[in-house]
Formats: sequence, C-alpha cells, structure tokens
Amino acid sequence: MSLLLDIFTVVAVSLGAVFFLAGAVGLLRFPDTLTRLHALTKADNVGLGLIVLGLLPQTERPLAAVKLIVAWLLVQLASGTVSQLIARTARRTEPPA
Amino acid sequence: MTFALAFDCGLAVLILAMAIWTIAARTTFPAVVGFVAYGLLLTLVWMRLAAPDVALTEAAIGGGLTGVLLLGATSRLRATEPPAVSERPSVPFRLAVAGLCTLLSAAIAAVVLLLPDPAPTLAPEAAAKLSLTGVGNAVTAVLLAYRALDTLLESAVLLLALVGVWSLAPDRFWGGAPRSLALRHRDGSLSLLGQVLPPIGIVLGVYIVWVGADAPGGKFQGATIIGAMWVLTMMAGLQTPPEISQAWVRVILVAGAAFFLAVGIAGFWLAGAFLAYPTGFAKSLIVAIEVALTLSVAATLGLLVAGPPARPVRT
Amino acid sequence: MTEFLLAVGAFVLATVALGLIRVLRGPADADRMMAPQLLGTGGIAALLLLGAATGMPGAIDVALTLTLLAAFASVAFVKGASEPAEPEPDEGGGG
Amino acid sequence: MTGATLFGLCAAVLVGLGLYGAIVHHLILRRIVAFNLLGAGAFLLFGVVARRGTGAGMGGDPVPQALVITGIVVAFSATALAVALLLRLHAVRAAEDADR
Repeated sequence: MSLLLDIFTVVAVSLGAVFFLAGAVGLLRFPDTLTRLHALTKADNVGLGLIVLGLLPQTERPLAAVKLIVAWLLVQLASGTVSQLIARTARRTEPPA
Repeated sequence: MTFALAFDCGLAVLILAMAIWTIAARTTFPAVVGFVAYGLLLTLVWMRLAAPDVALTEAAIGGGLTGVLLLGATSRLRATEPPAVSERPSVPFRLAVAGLCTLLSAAIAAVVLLLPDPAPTLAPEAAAKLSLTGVGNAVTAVLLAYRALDTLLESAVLLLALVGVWSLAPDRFWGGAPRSLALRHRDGSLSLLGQVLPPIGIVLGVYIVWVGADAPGGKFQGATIIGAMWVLTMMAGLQTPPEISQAWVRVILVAGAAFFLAVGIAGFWLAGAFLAYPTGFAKSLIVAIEVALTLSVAATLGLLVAGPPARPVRT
Repeated sequence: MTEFLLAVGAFVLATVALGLIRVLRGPADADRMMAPQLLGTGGIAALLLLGAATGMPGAIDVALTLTLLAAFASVAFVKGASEPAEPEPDEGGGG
Repeated sequence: MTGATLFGLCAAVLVGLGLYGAIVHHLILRRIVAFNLLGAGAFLLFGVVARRGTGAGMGGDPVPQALVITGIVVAFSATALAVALLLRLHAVRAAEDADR
C-alpha cells in the first residue's frame, strides 16, 4: 500500500513539475502579454495542484493535508484575480497589435 | 546530502542574480520587481537555515508589505524619473566604489570562512530556562522573556516611525485620513478577493500568533499577516484609511506597547525587576502581551503603508 | 523519497528562474510583473516539497503565508499602472 | 562546504552589492532599495551564525534569529519613513516649480 502511494506521489509531483516547466517556457516564448498570462496560469493552477495532490499521501497529520489543500485554493483565488487585473492593465496600457 | 547542497547552490545563484539585476537595472520599476522576487527567494533561504520564524516574517514583510510600499512609490514618482543614463556618475568613480565594495565583500567572506568551530551558541542556555517561561518556542522566549527589553523598544520604534510618517503631512491635512489605497476603477474580481481572503488571513494570523508560544510563529509574524489583510481590504476599496485623529485609532496603536510597559513596571513589585514575570504567570503574561502587541503592530504596519494624512479632517 | 522531493523542488525552482528572464526582457511592465507571480507559485511549491522532504516544522505555515500575500505585489502594480503619477485630488472612496 | 557557509558567502556578496548601489545610484528610491538589499545581506549573516550554533535539539541559535525578526520589522518601518520623506520631498519640489 505504501509503495503504491509512493508511486502515486512520484507520478503526480513529476507531472506538476512538468507543468511548471511548461508555464515558464510559455512565459518566455509566447508572443504577447495575454498569451503569456495564459501560460502562467497553467503553472499556477495545474502545476501546484498536482504537486499538492502528490504530497497529500506523504502528510502525517490530517491538519497538514487540510492546510495543503487550503494553500492550493488560496493560490487559485489569488492567481485568478491577479490574472484578471494584469490582463485589464495590459489592455489599457498597450494598444492591441 | 548532495541533493540538499545542490538545492542550496541553485538558490544562492538565483538570489545573487536577482540582487545584481536589482542594482544594475536601468529604470526603477524593473529594479523593484527584482527586489520583490529577491524577498520571495530569501524566504526559502531562511527555511534552509532552519529558521522558520524568520521565514514567516520575511514572507509577510519582504514578499508583501515592502513590495506594496516600493511599487506604490515607484508609480507615483514615475513622471519625475529622469532618463537613466543622464545622471550616472563617472566611470572612475564607479570603479573606485566597486573596488571598495569588493574589498568589503571579501572581508566579510573571510570572516564567514574563519568563523570559530565549534560555533559559540546560546541555544543550550536558551533551552535550559525554557521551562521557567512555560513557552515551547525558544525564539518566542528570547523575544518576550530573555530579551523583552529589545521587543519593548521595538514596539516603541514602530510607533516613532509612524509619528515620523504622519508628521510629514501638510498642516491643512493634520488629523485627517491618508490617501485612498483603492484602485481608481472599482474592480469586481479584486472586491471578491478583498472579501474572501481577509477572513482566512485573519484566522491564519491568529493561529500563527497562538502557536507561536510552542511552534514557529509569534506576534510579529501574525501581526504582519493581519496588517496585510487590512491593507488588502483598503486596496480593494472596501475600507478607507481612518482619520488619524480619531481616539480609537490612537488607542489601538499604543495599546500593545502600553500594556507591555505596564507589565514591565509591575514586575518591579511582583518579581523584583523591570520586565520580570512572576513565577507561574510567565506564559499567561507572555500570551497576553503577544495578543495586545499583535493588534497594535498590525494597525501600525497598515498605517505605515497608508502613509501620511492627505485629506482634511471631516467635520 | 526525500532525495526525490528535494530534486523536484530544485527543478521547480530552476524552471521559475527561467521565467525570471521575463523581468529582464519585459517589454511591458505587465510582462515583468508576471515573473514574480510565477516565482511566488513556484516558491510555494518548492517550500511544500522542502517541508515534505525534510519534515521541517512550519514549512506549510510559511507556504500559507506566501499564498495569502501572493496577490499583493501585483495588486500594488495594477494600482500604480492605472493612475496618473501626479499628486491626485481627494476622492471619497468606498466605504 | 555546508549550506550555511554557502549562504554566508552569498550574504557577503549581497552586502557589497547593496553598498555599491546605495553609493552609485542617483535616484533616492533606488538608494532605498539598495539599502534594503544590503540590510537583507546583513540579516542573512546573522542567520548563518545562528545556523552554525545548533544545539539543545534546536536547528539554530534562537538569539540571533530573534534579533533578525526584530530587525526585519524595524527595517520595514524605516523604509516606510524613508519612502514617505521622499514622496513629501517630491510634492514640495513640484509645488515650488509650479510657483516659479
């Protein structure tokens, strides 16, 4: 059972790391502000989500697991809001190409 | 162990890169963004140095409040910023300064490499008397028992800084409210964030103050989080900064330091020395002081971000 | 498992560092602001991995603090970008 | 080489960099930022000393750690005061320019 959980952790955490890589590459390679923002949110939502999911079996106390999930939810809320705000600012300050 | 060292090396390289960028950037805005990233990375370094209490403080202040302060100042001064190249000092001067700073760095590096081994430490002494204070977190014990005078003076310094900021107000605005922190155009998503995040943040802040007696955490860490949540509601336009002449504002600001001082003076009679706690009451007094200080420090930090009064008193 | 989690932590940190090149390149201020945003999330992930790897007390609490303040710098930037730089007239504000 | 020594060397470079920026930059805001960078380097040195002083089951010496916490909060309040002074200076200058 613990081996299975460990395998689950390895798979989920590695996948999460790949999404971070994708987010960073997108942030560098995409042509304009809004598409870069799109890449950024993938790392925020899916990358961190998968890492949190993978770490859940490794927690010792239930409180730690709850805190992990709360951390992910808070990042969802903050990153969603910030993306909206940044996108609106980008549209106001630079004319569309 | 090698993985850990590789992690540390990567972290050190990143921090140095961000620091160089912060100093070398041509204009102010990218430099300040670099500094915000630098603060985030420092939080990770403090965790690697086994100092979670410091990491909490750095996360709240370095990553949050300092960024708000510096970015706000950058955008307000942007129009007056001269072109980067025009005001640069001459090359020989810069080379001389660079030489001097390299010497300083080399001297400090030599000191770091020559630090005595085994290192002197006060950890055993701090642990030995820990049971007398009743708290389990040695850092909290240092802050509120062994070196309580430092902490008392610090709360006074915070108030002094705030008085200094307020005294910069033009005469006609004295006693009024600081300028609004809200966005000019009200934003729905930010209002949502300003409504959902603060309740969670306040719970976490109170939790961190509470566990601070026995686990990483404490009043400064918790207070910064609570203060930051207040700033967030002001930025979302849900609250406006209060007029500084109001009595309740003044009472909250001085409550922590005043209570701390009162307990300290009471120590003369009850325990025979200034800031000494009577035996058996140490933990309850420490927690009480922490609660009072949390409220005051949170209010002080929020008002420090808000700045000097910029509106006349409403009558 | 400890080594694996540390290695992933280092990897995540390295990738978000890659993203930091965006601060250098810009071109718009909004682009520059995204890099600390990514670094914030990556830092939270690295912190959680570090905490799980070393069992350090408080790592999750520090990560939670970072999540609460993740939006701060960006909101401050948006406020700065949405306003003229002159000293502004008094406004009523909400509230 | 341990992690603590590594970060100690890192802190040494940060102090030098911060000092360089604080002297060379013309804009006061940049100097404030550079000075904060320097301060963070100095705090980091305290952290390294604390980390080396492990003992009594603690990860580090709690006394320098507590000093750094105090220092971070005080550094923030000093920065807030400096920024307020700077903004006021600019407001006064702008008013003088308008009069002229």
